[in-house]
Amino acid sequence: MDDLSDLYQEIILSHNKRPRNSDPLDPSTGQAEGFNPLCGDKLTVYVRNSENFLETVSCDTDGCAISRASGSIMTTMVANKEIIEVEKLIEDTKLLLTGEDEPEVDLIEHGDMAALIGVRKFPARIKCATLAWHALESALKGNNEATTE
Amino acid sequence: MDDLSDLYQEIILSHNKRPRNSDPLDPSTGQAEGFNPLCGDKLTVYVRNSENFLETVSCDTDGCAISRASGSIMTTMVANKEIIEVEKLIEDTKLLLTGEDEPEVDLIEHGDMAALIGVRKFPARIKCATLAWHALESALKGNNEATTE
Amino acid sequence: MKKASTLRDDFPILNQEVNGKPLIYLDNAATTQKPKVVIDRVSSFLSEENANIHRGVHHLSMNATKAYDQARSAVAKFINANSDNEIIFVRGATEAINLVANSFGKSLLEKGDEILVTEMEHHANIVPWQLVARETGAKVIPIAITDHGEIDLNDFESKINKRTKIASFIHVSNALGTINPAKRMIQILKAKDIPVLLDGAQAVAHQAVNVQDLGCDFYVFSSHKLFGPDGMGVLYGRNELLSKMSPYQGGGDMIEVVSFDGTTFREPPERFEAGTPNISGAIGLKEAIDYINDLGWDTIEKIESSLLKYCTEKLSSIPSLKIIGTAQKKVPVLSFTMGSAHPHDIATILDSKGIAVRAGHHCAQPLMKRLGVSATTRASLSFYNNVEEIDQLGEALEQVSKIFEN
Amino acid sequence: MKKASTLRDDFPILNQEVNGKPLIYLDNAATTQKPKVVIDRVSSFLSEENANIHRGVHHLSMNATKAYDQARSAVAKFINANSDNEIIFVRGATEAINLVANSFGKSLLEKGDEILVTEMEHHANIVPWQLVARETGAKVIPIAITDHGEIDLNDFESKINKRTKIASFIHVSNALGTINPAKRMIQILKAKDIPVLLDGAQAVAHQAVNVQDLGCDFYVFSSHKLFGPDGMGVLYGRNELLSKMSPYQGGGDMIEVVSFDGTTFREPPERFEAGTPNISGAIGLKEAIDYINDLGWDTIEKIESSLLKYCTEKLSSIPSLKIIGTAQKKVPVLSFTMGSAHPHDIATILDSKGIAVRAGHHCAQPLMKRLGVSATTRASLSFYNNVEEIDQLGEALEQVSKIFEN
Ligand SMILES: Cc1ncc(COP(=O)(O)O)c(C=O)c1O
Ligand SMILES: Cc1ncc(COP(=O)(O)O)c(C=O)c1O
Repeated sequence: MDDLSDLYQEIILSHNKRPRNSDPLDPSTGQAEGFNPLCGDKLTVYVRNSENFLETVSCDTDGCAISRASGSIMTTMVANKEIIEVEKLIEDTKLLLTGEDEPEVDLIEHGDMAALIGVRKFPARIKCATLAWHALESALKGNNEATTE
Repeated sequence: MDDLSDLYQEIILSHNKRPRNSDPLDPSTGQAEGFNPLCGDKLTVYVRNSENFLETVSCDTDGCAISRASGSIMTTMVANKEIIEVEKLIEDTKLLLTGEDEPEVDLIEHGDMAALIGVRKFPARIKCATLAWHALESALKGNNEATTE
Repeated sequence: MKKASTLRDDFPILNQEVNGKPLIYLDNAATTQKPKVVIDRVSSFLSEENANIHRGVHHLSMNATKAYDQARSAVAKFINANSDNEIIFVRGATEAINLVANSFGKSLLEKGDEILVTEMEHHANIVPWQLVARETGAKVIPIAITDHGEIDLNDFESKINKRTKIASFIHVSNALGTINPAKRMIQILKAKDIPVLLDGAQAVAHQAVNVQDLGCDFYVFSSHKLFGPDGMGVLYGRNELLSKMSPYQGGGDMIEVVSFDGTTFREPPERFEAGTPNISGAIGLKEAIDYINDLGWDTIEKIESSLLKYCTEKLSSIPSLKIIGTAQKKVPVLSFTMGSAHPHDIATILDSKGIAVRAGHHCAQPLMKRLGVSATTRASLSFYNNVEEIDQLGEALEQVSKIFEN
Repeated sequence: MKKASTLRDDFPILNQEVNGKPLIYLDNAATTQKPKVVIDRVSSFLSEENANIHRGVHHLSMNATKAYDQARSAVAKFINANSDNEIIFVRGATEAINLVANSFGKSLLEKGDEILVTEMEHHANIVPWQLVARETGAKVIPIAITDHGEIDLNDFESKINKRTKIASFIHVSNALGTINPAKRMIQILKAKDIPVLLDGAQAVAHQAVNVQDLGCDFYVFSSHKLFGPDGMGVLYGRNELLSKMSPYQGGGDMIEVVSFDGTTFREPPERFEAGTPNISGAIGLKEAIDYINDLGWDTIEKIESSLLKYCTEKLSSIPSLKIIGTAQKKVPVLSFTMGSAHPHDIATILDSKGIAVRAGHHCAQPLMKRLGVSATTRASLSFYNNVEEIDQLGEALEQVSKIFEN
């Protein structure tokens, strides 16, 4: 039961219920779809950015609580940042969720994503948590599709 | 070893070495090929018969000792007989080789085929022994192919 | 007759803990568990009798060939085929449908022809037909279903026309549990001389199947959903059709004479079994069939219908839960949604309590779309499940409700 | 390093009597026997871990998926593929060749194009190409072999021309034991950009295979000839080609989105694995590969080359016996004829002494024709055989000579 309450924390459930920044951006400079064929989770990430700066992001998710929460949290973390910072955040998050070693959680660095660390105990669900981040990466690179497999 | 010497008796080996009546008949009234796709045994049975009487038969076999001997013995047994008698001989032979019950061997009725009774102990080889007889049946019926499967 | 309460003991896998809780296996529509006799038979074949079949004169090969042939006979009897030669061993239901689509469908279908399926098909009975349709110019036409998850028989009749060249539909729905009125539908189709394939993947584990009584031309199922080994499946085809069909895969055992000038093929079933088959799989499947025959359909149906009733009531008592698929005639398969709780979250929560269910589209995306859901959670039962397990499921789902404040 | 003398104990089947004599299993080219670890792994999977893979959120399904993926990795490493995604699980070598013939060959080949094979192919590498040739109007062109049973390299080069669109040939001959100079041939073919499939069914159990070093585009083999379970096989394909190929069979797991308006497919390997695969087969194959890796190729090759030498000498000492297939480089497979003694009679006599050999055309009818024999007797050895067994074989063959007065 402990693992379970770790996973479905208040903060996750709240992001799931009311995802932040879930409307398509208009205007946007790019977008990418994320799709997990194993479970059917599907989302679209929209970005508005210049070469060096990410102004704003939204994420529209049709999927489980983990993927919705992860996408929602992501949008709150990466907006108004230098691209180079965003890229570091993406890497850090992947490491947080999928790195071999038990991560040290830095609440400042990881922000609300720290709440998702419980997913590490649920290997089947890790891809739900990383999906939005992969899509963000694709959107910034100008690809418009990302799948996590 | 006993089963084996039963199978490869003098009489079988002699028919194998020098099959009787192995040349194509000319003229003939019918012929049929016998083919065992499992082992590749192949033979052709030629018949010269009227509606009721089988005048002469030959059997040209490319196959193992059992199929060659069986075909050779067959040609010596069925020639110059009423068709009705031949049909009975075919049935009797099948029973001899494949019938559920251990057959009683009647040397008059079964002739040299009695020597082939040893094949009953070698289930993989029974089809070798019946192939020529199936082909004869086909040739008399006007079909030109028979396979034992 | 065996007591239901001891049946579990026949299935070694059920005796284990998952996440600290006793395993409750409710994913039988995905794959069934194997009784010990089946596992032991596969083992004893591999460790005492293993040999390649056909063409072998030696003892092991002869015996393996015999055992393989006996497996074919057992399957033929099990579904009441007219002859052993009507049974073709394949990898599974999926391969069986692909075989028919290719060896039967492709030569039959022309541009504009129609292949009739239903909206509730498994992808295995959609995609092979789409692939053949693409090659031939034919079209795949889905028959509508009702909101209860039953075939709309009016729509069915209205979709049959002169261009309908094949009908291929699911006998029992993997996603909804619906038992379709196959015999009645086949009568209507056969009156118009339309060949019919029935996808029995979900039917064979729950009820006696009689292909001659059903009147279908082809019937397919997988061993692994019938308490047998994986990698093994069955295509039944009426001899009249099989004997006219061209080969599917080429290779050893299916040929008569091979030469670079031309090759001739054997009669069915060999024509459709190229290469070394899954011999231990066939022999294990026979053991599974023997097990079912020993148990008896009466026993199985009695247990399962009471489990279905109990589980339906239990789930219906959870306020936020909606059962998807409420056909009159069902096998014990229960798909459901629960307000804002996503099926994957439900499945994760259940798993943490040792309960194995499936969440997702169940390889039936068009059906999900038709029903307006993106996924469901599915509990699929077998005769070795019991009411205590269903009670546990109910309790766990109550907790799901709580977590998601449904 | 394990002692050769104790290796037999790893294979439970070898410890039995046939016709009152200890079993001498010399039919390894038909199928190899399975070490106990493999049989036990299949058993433990089925009795403790069985679940369907993919899409399952629950514990058993996740673990089964992991084990299946690990099997894919083990195979990739075993043949040195560049990536796990280049490994596709199929039923066997036969299915693998059919898959390539259909998904690769069919879209490539046009009327008049040529498919290069050799005169020593197994039917599995002839018939699938004949079937595609019939559909496309292409031709199957056999490369000549020498009387020793080696590929005639002059003829090989002369048969390559502008119409040559695919070459598909046997790595090691099942009927003769010949190890073909695959790497050299592939270099010549690749210099002309001709894609190459290597049929490794008889190679993988005798020597290390390195697909990148060989340079082939496709490589195929069967698990049951590699000490693994039956009903399982491998297609290796270079990712560059696989990713462009269209699906083979349609069904679950190989799709991305299915709708009646159109369906999209996943990337390899999933694109080519429709439906529930032989999961326990894949896991058992991994165990077989682990067993071989533990044993080591050095050990295996050392044992086998001395067995081959010993057996060749023993057979050559029998006056009426003629070895068919006397290539320079061979695996321990010995085909032979004996005067007027027909192979089936020889096999029956050997079987009565507990010796299992194969007699017939070995699924290579064109080769038999080329060599002017209708059938041969074949003794095929593995590392678990020994010289005492070969002595017994020799004695039994002397008796054959006597019976048939050769
Ligand atoms: C050289 C060769 N290729 C292909 C095959 C076919 O293998 P399988 O029957 O396992 O598909 C065999 C097996 O006999 C073989 O020896
Ligand atoms: C109704 C139905 N048809 C076909 C299949 C495909 O079976 P397999 O994956 O064993 O080939 C399934 C399995 O999920 C099924 O439920």
